[in-house]
This record gives sequence, structure tokens and C-alpha cells, in this order.
Amino acid sequence: MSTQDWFAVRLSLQVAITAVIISLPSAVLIGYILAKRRFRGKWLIQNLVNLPLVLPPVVTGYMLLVCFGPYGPVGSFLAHTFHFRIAFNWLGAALASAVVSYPLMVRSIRSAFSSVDSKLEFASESLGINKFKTFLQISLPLASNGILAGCLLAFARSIGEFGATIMIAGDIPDQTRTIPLAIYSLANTIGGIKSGWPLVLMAISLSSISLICGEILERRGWRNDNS
Amino acid sequence: MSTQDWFAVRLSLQVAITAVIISLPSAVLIGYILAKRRFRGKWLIQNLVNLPLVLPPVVTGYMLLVCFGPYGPVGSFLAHTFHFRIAFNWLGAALASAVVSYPLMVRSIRSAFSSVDSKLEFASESLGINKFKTFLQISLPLASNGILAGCLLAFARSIGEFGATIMIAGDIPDQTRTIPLAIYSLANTIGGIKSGWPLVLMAISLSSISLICGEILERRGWRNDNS
Amino acid sequence: MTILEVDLCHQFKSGFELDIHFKIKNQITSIFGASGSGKTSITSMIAGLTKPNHGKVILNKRTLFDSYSHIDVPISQRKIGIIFQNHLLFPHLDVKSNLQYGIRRFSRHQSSTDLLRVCEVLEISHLLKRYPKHLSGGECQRVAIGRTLLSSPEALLMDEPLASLDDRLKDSILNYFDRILEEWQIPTIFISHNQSLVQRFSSHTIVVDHGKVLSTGLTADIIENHGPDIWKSAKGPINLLDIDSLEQDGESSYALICGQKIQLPSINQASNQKMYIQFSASDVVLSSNIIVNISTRNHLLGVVRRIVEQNSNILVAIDVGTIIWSKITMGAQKDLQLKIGCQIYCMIKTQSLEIVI
Amino acid sequence: MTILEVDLCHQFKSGFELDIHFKIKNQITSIFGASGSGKTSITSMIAGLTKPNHGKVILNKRTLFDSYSHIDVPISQRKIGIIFQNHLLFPHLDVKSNLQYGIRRFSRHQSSTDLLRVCEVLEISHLLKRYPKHLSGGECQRVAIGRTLLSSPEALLMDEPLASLDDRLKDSILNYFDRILEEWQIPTIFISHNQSLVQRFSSHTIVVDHGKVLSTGLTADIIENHGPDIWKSAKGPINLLDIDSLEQDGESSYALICGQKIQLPSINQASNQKMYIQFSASDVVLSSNIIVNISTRNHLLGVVRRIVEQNSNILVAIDVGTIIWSKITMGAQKDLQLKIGCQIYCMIKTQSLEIVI
Amino acid sequence: NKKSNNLMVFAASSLTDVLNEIKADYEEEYDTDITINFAGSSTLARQILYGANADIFISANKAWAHEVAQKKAILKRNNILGNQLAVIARLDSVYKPSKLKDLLNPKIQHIAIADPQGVPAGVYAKKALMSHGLWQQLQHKFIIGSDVRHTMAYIENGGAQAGFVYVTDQLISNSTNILITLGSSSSGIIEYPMLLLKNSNQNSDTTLFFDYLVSDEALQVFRKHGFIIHTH
Ligand SMILES: Nc1ncnc2c1ncn2[C@@H]1O[C@H](COP(=O)(O)OP(=O)(O)OP(=O)(O)O)[C@@H](O)[C@H]1O
Ligand SMILES: Nc1ncnc2c1ncn2[C@@H]1O[C@H](COP(=O)(O)OP(=O)(O)OP(=O)(O)O)[C@@H](O)[C@H]1O
Ligand SMILES: [Mg+2]
Ligand SMILES: [Mg+2]
Repeated sequence: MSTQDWFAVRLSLQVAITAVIISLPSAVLIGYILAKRRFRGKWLIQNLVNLPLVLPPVVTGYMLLVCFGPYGPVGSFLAHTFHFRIAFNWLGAALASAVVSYPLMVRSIRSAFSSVDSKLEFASESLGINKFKTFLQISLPLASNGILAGCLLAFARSIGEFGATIMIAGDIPDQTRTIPLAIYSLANTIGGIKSGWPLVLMAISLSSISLICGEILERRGWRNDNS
Repeated sequence: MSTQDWFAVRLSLQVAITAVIISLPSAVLIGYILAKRRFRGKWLIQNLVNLPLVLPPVVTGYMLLVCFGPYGPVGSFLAHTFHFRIAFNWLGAALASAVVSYPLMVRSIRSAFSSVDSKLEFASESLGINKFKTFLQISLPLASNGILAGCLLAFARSIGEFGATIMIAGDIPDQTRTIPLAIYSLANTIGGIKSGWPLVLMAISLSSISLICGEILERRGWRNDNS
Repeated sequence: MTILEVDLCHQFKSGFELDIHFKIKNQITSIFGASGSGKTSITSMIAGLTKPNHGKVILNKRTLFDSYSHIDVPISQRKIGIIFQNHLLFPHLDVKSNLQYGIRRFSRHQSSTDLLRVCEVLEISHLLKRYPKHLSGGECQRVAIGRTLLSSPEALLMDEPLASLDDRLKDSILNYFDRILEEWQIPTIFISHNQSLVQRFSSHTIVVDHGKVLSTGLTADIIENHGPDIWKSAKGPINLLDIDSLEQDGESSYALICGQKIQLPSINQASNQKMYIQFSASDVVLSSNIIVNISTRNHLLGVVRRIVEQNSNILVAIDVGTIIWSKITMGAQKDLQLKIGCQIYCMIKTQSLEIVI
Repeated sequence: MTILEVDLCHQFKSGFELDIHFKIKNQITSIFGASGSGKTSITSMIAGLTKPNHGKVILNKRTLFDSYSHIDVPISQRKIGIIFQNHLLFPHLDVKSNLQYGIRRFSRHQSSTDLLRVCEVLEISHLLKRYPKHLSGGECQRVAIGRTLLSSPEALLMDEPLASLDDRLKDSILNYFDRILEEWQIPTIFISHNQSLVQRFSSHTIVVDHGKVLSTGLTADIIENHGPDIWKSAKGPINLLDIDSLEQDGESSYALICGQKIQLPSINQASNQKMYIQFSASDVVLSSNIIVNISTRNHLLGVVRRIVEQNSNILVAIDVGTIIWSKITMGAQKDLQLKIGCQIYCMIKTQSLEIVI
Repeated sequence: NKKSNNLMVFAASSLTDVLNEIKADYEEEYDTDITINFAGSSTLARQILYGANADIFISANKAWAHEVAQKKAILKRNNILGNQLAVIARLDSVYKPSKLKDLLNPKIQHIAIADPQGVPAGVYAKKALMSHGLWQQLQHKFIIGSDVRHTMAYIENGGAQAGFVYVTDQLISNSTNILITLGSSSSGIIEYPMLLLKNSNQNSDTTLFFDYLVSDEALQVFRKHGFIIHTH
């Protein structure tokens, strides 16, 4: 693999990890609310969250560009106030990955919270621990396996993200060319897709490693600790 | 919306539903095995299942094409033996959607099976019901909410699937042009994305409807049947 | 004086209706009733886990729930400790963290419930590093008890807290409860199917049946008036008598029961804790005069207060200073010509007596 | 004759070691031991839920588990019914479907356990359409019992099956158990902390302590030899007598025991099955002559065969055609001048008698 | 070895190979880093319109160049670079059309064409077919590619028996060959307009590179890769 390829691998990792970190807090919150609360506008939130799942990633990327691009409302605000830009930057790639993988993460986290026995939460409250602390000390740790699974899922999805990334971050070598963009670009050159194989294998092994890490973490948790 | 747009909506539905039906049986099986059994090659299966998640969909589509295309081993076999073709056909779109959404479905189903209390399965076996029947009568119904969620997720993902579909099914108007392909084609014209809004809204409402159906089915199940 | 006032109306979807009203002071009150009569539902509504259709729950003048003025204090602020029928330990925390989870959350009580003491009494000191899934049924139950006690609540609800424990543990835990509750002076609700536990442990009893309060009052009165109806076991109601004082004479021990002497089975460890003797109604033989040449050692003279016929058997309440129930056949009643007011000897084999601390 | 042979060695990660060996025939055997002594672990290994490190489980010559020859029969083919400490009802099935779930799975037994009968005895007929989450604790327990009985297993393991039930229900369910097990003739293991349940229900007892078998044998013997160590107060061995024939006289029933007549507590349903009467040694009063003016109805004349001193109590074996054990104080022995060979009356209250079918 | 200057080129993806070669040559000679963002012309145009910092935009057709030129300030532009459209088929295909009319033959079930609504290659193909009066008749045979490379993939993989791609693209493939080359008379002149955009952090190197792109040295490379040089 060329140094450019190695750069793509490093960048993909950086982007995917950032994407997970960006989305995690709100995904945990939304996942918890969707799992444990009943309220009026619930289906609306659910739909919003699922939007990036049903839209072609290119369209998602386009919407992000409209919003976060240098002329977009958020983008120009950030640029003027903090001299900070997201589009055409690795941060843009991270944002794209975060948005596209968000529904997967929320879903995983939501189902993790759903399977935490509400009676345990009641028990905690009856010991004088308020709802928020109960969330922190009971619901969150008990859902941690599912949250972890959600992160890994989002990570894997980010590693493979193409459509939205090329829209908002562009395919700029040494800046925003993640593994999928590099594969695509290789496919467009004379050697063709064959020269892309090392990168394809790299993508696969990254996700394998993340999965295996996840398994190990999970196995060390309370859930699978048998006999 | 034009008649072509309506065709895209109908086709997308057909493709997504077919994709779910194709993948469901094996996803249930694999999900169960991953959740409840421990064996040597487990991580390998997991990696294989997750492959379509980490690869850019275009690469996935390319691999499918290499395999199922008219010149691919499976494709040419099917063509010669059964005069039946998958690639460049709505079946190809269904196959692409099925493959791309497979990891999501398996994950959802896996975590559903994981949260079925093993002791209940033991109880069933102690009543003389063998492992297979226990699976059918206890594990499966108790995991049904998660399986349903997995189907909806796969459905939603299929509605939005673009990269692999365009690779293996091609964008043949009135034959394989699903909603995302239609949106993409609109986005490529200079008038641009604006004329694509009706289709974007259509995609969103399809997934909303599926989500709401899911909620209703879930609420009628045993899990949320309170007081 | 701490008071818990409860007023609950609820209609379950299954058709079961709960309609419960009672007040208890800082005392231990048993709720007694058949399986499915609504005991668990009552406690879960007091604690706030289930919301009743109508009603009111007031603890120490704090309104915890009132359907009319839409008050519904969050569970965590009700300061009510619950020991659940099914433990509900936190699976991701080890025993020690489980115990410390709610420690001193409610600040009123400052002593006699430190972690060490609780672990010692409940015999769980060796389990502190374990996780709940590696505990036996009884061990779980003990940890759950400890966890609740350590949170020093202002009222305590216990749903079969001792169901799967053996007698020795039951006794020592009950004594500990007794002492803590004596000190804390908080209203305590105790649910158990074990008649002798109810009798020993609770001063007051509320009898519920099909979701309604059947009767309420001092445990002793309830037993006198409703004993035969409530405890329908083959051996009749259980008699539980306070021992006034203890006397050792050679190898035998004697106790004074309302001024009358009674020989006890040999006790190994003499203790200076409060002791009771316990025997079932079917163990009490009645005779109209003192009989010699018989192995039965104890003859308590008393007056017949009530005669109840139940399933072709006769239950007789004899006042020997306290009430003793005896279960005899109809033939025996005829032979002895038992009538209310007549004097009679209650003969109780020493071997039938059980000593309870 | 059905035999269950158990041979288990297991080391838990927590350090707890299980090392258990016993054989039981088609009889009801209690496993008795303190909380955390390994009772639940034993049953779960017999049933196949936990795999022991070493050992062997053999039922009716079928090897269910053998670590040496690597035999491990699947749970579903072991034909062992378990009633779990925590119910484990299927939450997605209603009560009726729960009951029918394993019905007649094991085909040996054909009668006395149809759905209707089970529902009637367990008093759950009105619950058939409910889901487990809408049941009370005791109701869950009863459904779990019914579910297991209906699967007609070849061996039965029961872990505190009656813990949260009241006495009346306990009695009726126990009688039903008794009758079914009599008919089925299968090895049955019964775990309970309730001394009187163990005494009444099981013919044999295995005492475990810290994962080891402490002693095993007839319940009566165990009680006689280990009673005071195991139970806080023992009522002495249980006497179980065959009833030769039954006689109805007006409202009372009489039985002939080795030619002597004895009055029984009123029985509601007369049955033509074999019947026993059962009473504990402490229920037997000895007197040297027949006494009148006493509520005790039965005087069986016998000859003293053995006198055993145990923990300052006296156990007397009286031959009335069959042996009856009586437990009395040393003082009583002295007063009655009991010696081997002398004649004596055994006085037994009708109410102390329990009829076992 | 960071160079002191850098500039950003947005180029249509069909230029990937050739521009990479030119870039390498240029960087060897000058103290400038060149970054090239390859994507479909429509994506690039949209990125520029929404604020991407591009110094040079090379579009694959006039329409997208025009779109950008309308809304952004343009310092320089040229239309020197050109291409040719061709009908290609797999080497092993049974039926090889020799003129456009042959595409009507039923042995050709599908014809691969880049999206005629917006993708330049498709727009040119449509124009050529219109001029031969075949557009309407062939409608039902089209399989639409999202860009030229995708269109060619259809042919390579058997999705179509023939299709329209640029001559330059066919050179990359070794499983197809050119059957018909379309002249500018039928497809219209195929141009790759190069735009030098006015940018906030402009420097002289930008102009230097823009000029280099039309230098003989660069044109040589373009020709080598099959491009046509228009001399107006
Ligand atoms: N999975 C496990 N891992 C480690 N230790 C365990 C595990 N399960 C049980 N133990 C320990 O083994 C011992 C025996 O447990 P078991 O459940 O058999 O007790 P038990 O006799 O049923 O007690 P109880 O009457 O309280 O239910 C206990 O000390 C318990 O802590
Ligand atoms: N969620 C529910 N929905 C419908 N009915 C319920 C629900 N919970 C309990 N019941 C019914 O209400 C009645 C009272 O239940 P509860 O659990 O209070 O009984 P309990 O007195 O605690 O009995 P036990 O001694 O068996 O635990 C029962 O008949 C039960 O079937
Ligand atoms: Mg209850
Ligand atoms: Mg146990």
C-alpha cells in the first residue's frame, strides 16, 4: 500500500472515531427517551432520526452542504464567529459519517435501554436516588453493552461511508480522501478496481478489529460472566 | 409527481419488501446462533455478516456484479440453466438491498435473542420440549419485537439504498429506477435537486409509515401491555 | 408520631378491584391475606411503583399521592424503603456496591445500621465481592434486606422478606429488624404467610381479602376473633405465648405463663433476649381435671371464652391470662360438656412446645 | 423400582465447592440445608442446567450425565420436571398455554393430572386467560407447579415450591402432590426451609452443608439423630401408620390400627385409596391407665420396646402392633416409671393425626 | 517536504489519470502543491456554488461550467480541451454495430448511456442520437449510468450490449473496443471548459498552473491520454 493509502486508513479511523464521539451523547439521550418515555411527538423524533437511513447518502450530503457549507447558515456563522470550517475538511467527513450512522446508533442504544428491567430502576428510586442518578448508575451501565454495540455499528458504517462524504468533504487527497473515496478514485484510474483490493481488505480488517474489541469488552462485562 | 415517480415508489416498495423477505430466514438463524451459541468460527461469521456495512455500497455492488452478473459464475449458471437473470433487473435491486441491509437486520435480531432469558429456554427444555421447538415456541416469540424492529430497519435501509443497487441493477427507467436512483438522476440535472423534493418526501413518508406500523404491532404485543 | 395513611382504589384490567383504607402508626403492621388478595399491589402503590386510579397516601403529614389534587411525589423522594418479593438486586454491581447504593440517602437515622453491622447480622460479609448472579436465592434476599435497611427510610414495606430463609437466620434477622424498628420508630408493613412470624413480629395486623380490608387491629385481637377464619391449616391457629420469666431446675427449664408454670423442652443456649413459646391448636389437649400418670407435663387452667365450629371440628379459645386456641373433635366437646365460661385444663406436651427468640 | 443416582463434583469460581453423592428411590426426598449450602446448585445439575466439573447422574439406568464417558443427555430428554425457585413462567403465553406447554410430553403417566384437575387443586381456574405479568407472586408459583406436573416427568425436583403460599393452599397442594407421587412412583427431590413441610412431606432427607452431604436417611431418623442440630426444635420422629380398615359412625370416622380403634379427624371426601395416619413423636402422650374427662380420644395399648435418651429428652418406642415413637421429658419418664417391657397407653389427639392418602 | 504554495483544482473524474500525470510533472518543476478534488461535474459545481475554495474548475461540459460562471467571478477561461464520444462493446460480443442505426437491431437489448438529463456524456449522446433521429426509437433500451465510468461498467459487466462513452474512458478498459467514433458533427463539440476562479486567498501560482495546463508540455500529455485539443 502506498503512503496515500496509509493516509486514507489513518484518516478513515480519525473520521470514524470522531463521528462516534460526536454522536454518542445525543444518541444516548435520544435512545433513552425513545425507550423509556411516552410523549406526544415521539414518532416525529423517530422519523427525524431515521431520515439519513432512508435518504440516498448523496442527498443527505447535499443537505449538509446547504446547511454547513461556507454559505450555509451554520457554516457561515461558524466561519465568522470562530474562524472554523467544517465543509471540505476532515471534520466535514466526520459530520457526514456521524449523520449517516446516527440512526443505527440510536436504534441500537434504544433497544439496549428497552431491555433494562424497569423494576430495577424503580428499586433504585425507592432507595432515594433520583431519576437522573438512576439513569447514570443503573440504566446506563446495564445498557452499556448495547451502547457499545451501537458505537461499533456506527464506527463500521462510518468506515464505509461514501456518498455524503464526497458531497460535503470532497475527495481531496491527503485531506479528505478516506478509504471509500480512495477506492472509488482508484476504480477511476487505469489500473481499475483491482488496485483497490488492498484498501478493501484494510476496510474489512478495521471493522473486524473493532468487532473483536467489542466482543472482548462485552465478555469482560457482567452480562456474559458465567459460572 | 409524474407517473415515472409513482413507478419509482411502487418499485422501491416491491424491492424493499422482497429484500426483507429474502434475508429474514437466514438473518433469524444467524442472529440466533450469534446470540446463543459459542463456537470456534463465530467471529468469522460475524465479520462476513458485517462486510456490507463497512464496504462502500458501490464496492459491495461491484462484488455482487462480479458474482451474479451475466458473466459471473452464479449469474451465468442461472442464466444458462434456468434462463433467469438477477442483474439489471428489479431482482438485482432487491438482492443489493438485501445484502446491504443484512448486517443491520442480523444485529437487531441478535440483540433481541440475547435479551431472551436463557432460563426460560431451560425451563422449556425441562418440560421435554427439544431445542428446536423451544426456539420456535419460546425464543422466537419473545424475540419477535426485535425481529420486527430488524425488518423495519432493513426496510428503511432498502428504501434508501443507492450505491449497490445502481451497480448491480443499473438505472433502467421503468425497470430498476427506485426512489434513490430517481432522486439522484434529478440531482444530476442543472435544475437540480429542487425537483427531487416530492420523491424525498415520499421516501420519508414510506419509512414513517413503516415505523408507525412497527410501533403499533409492538404495542399490541405482550411487552408493552401494561396495567 | 409517624403516621402512614393509605387510601387506595384501583381497578385492574383483569377485573380485580382494590379498595383499601387504613392508617398505621410507627409500629410493625402485618398485611395478611390469601395469595392474590392484593398485598403486593398495596405496597407497590404506597411506594409509587403503580399509580392507583383514586386515592391518597400520606406519610408524616407529607402527601405522597393524592388523585384529587394531582399530587404524585416521585418515588425517590417518598423515603419509603421496600424489600421486594423478588429481590431486584442490581446485576452489574457487586454485593458491597448494592448495599452501599442507597446508603444514608434518607438522613434521619444515624446509628445501628452501618455496613459492617448489617453484613454481620445478615451473614453476608463473605459475599461482598460477589455479583448477584452468583448468589443463592436466600443470599439474594439477605442482600436486598441489607440494601433497604441501609437507606434508612421513613417507612418500610417488606414483601415476604424471609420466605426462603431457614429458621435460624429468620430468627436473627427478625431480632435485628425488631431492634432497628424500635429505634427508628417508623411505620412498617410486613407481608408474610407464616402465621407465627406475623404473630411474633407485628403488633398490628390488617387482614385483606379480595382487595378489601376484612379487619384491622391488634394482632392478638385479630387472632382471637378471626384466627380460625384466617388460618385454615389442618393444625389450626398457632398459639404464641410470651414467657414472663424463666427458671432452671436441675436439667429442666420452666417458664411462667401468666402466673402458671410450664415445663420447656431443654434449651441449649440460654439467652437474655425476649422468648416465646409456640404450639399449634391441635397440640392442646383439654381435660376437666388434672390428670396424673401421664407423660404430659403441663396443665394450664383457663376459662372457655369462645367455641367455634369449623369443618366438623371445634376450635376453643381458652383464656389462661392470654388466649390459647385448642382444636378438638366434636365428640370430645360433647364428652367434656364444654360451654363458654366453664373452667378447663389445657394440657400441652413439653415436646410440642417450640421456643422462639 | 425407579432410582436416581447422583454423584457431583463442582468448583464454583467464587470458591464454593460442591461434592455430593446420593441415591434415592421412588420416594420423596428432602434436601435440607442452610441458605447457600448448595441445594439449588444440586437440582440444577441434575436437571442439566449447569454442567458439573465431574460426576454422574443416572435415572432408571439411563445415564443422563457422565463426565468420564462424556455423556450429557439434552435437558429436554432427561424427563426431569423442575419447579424453579423463581417460577420462570413464559411471559408471552397466557396461563392456560403455560400449563399446556409441556403437557403429556413424557408419556408414562396417564391419569390424575389432567388440566381441569390441576387447575382445581391449585385454584387457578379463574386465571387461565391471564398473562404472567398480571399474576401475584403466589399465583405465579401455582401456575409453575401446574405446568411441571402436567408434563408428567420421570423425576421431580422442587425448589421451595410453596414458599409464598398460605397454609390452606399449602395443605391442599401438598396432599395433591402426595397422591400424584404415590401413583407415579417417581424419585422426587423437595427443597424447603419449612421444617414441618419437610417432615410431613418427605420420607427421606438429605442434609447438606457447605456443599457436602452431612447425613442421609429416613426423615424420621435424620430428625432423631440430627434434629436439634438441623432444626431449632425437633418434634421427634414422624409416626406413619397403615390404616387397616375404615369405619364411619355418625359424624366421626374410625380407623383400625393393628386391631385397635382410633378416631380420625373428619374427612370430607372418602376415598378408596390406601390411607395412612401420620403424627409426630411429640404428639404422643403416654399414660399408665385409660383416662376419661379429657379431649384426647385415642388410647392405644402397647408395650415399651426401646428407651433412648437424646439431648435430655426421652424417645420411647412402643409396640402397638407396629412401632410408635413418643418423645417425652425425663421427668415424665421418671413419673411413669417407664421400663422396657411395661405396658402403657399411647394417647393421641385426633386433631394431631394427619391423614395421608 | 511541504511546498510553499498550494492550489486547489476541482476536476471531472474522467480526468483522473491525465491530471495526476500533469500534476506530477508540474510539482517536479515548481514549488507548488497541487490538490485535485475529483468527482462528477455536477457534484463539483454544486460544491463550488456552496462555497468550496476552488482555484480551478475543469468541468466535463459547458452546462456546469456555465452554471458556475454565472454565479462566481471568473478570471480566465478556455475551451481548449476536448474529447470524442464513441459507441463501444465488449470484445466478445456477438453482434457489433458499425453505424448508429444498427443499435435498433433486437440483438442489442440494452444501450448504456450516461444520464442524458445532466451527465455531460449522456447529454452529448442524446444530441448525437437526436441528430440521427434515433432518440425516440431507442428510449426503451437505455440503461442509465450515473457517470461515464459507470456507463462503461454496464458494458463490461453485460448490463448492456453497447453504449456511449468517451474515447478516453475506453482507453482504460481492456475488455471493450470502440465500434463507432462520433464526430463533432453529430455529438456537437465536446469541450472541457477550464475556469480560473477568483478566490479570496489568490496567489500568482494559480495563474501559472492554469497557463501550464494549456502549455505544449501539458497538451502533449492530454493527447497521450486520448483527449482532443481544439484550436480555435
Ligand atoms: N454461578 C455461581 N457462581 C459462583 N458461586 C455460585 C454460583 N451460584 C451459586 N453460587 C454459590 O454457591 C453456593 C450454593 O448456592 P445455591 O444456590 O445452590 O444455594 P442454596 O442452597 O440453594 O441456597 P438458598 O437456600 O439460599 O437458595 C452459594 O454460596 C452461592 O453463593
Ligand atoms: N398488572 C396486573 N394486571 C392485572 N391484574 C393484576 C396485576 N397485578 C396483579 N393483579 C391481580 O391482582 C390481584 C392481587 O395481586 P397481588 O400481587 O397484590 O397479590 P398478593 O396478595 O401479593 O398475592 P401473593 O401472596 O400471591 O403474592 C391478583 O389476583 C392478581 O392476579
Ligand atoms: Mg405478592
Ligand atoms: Mg436456592
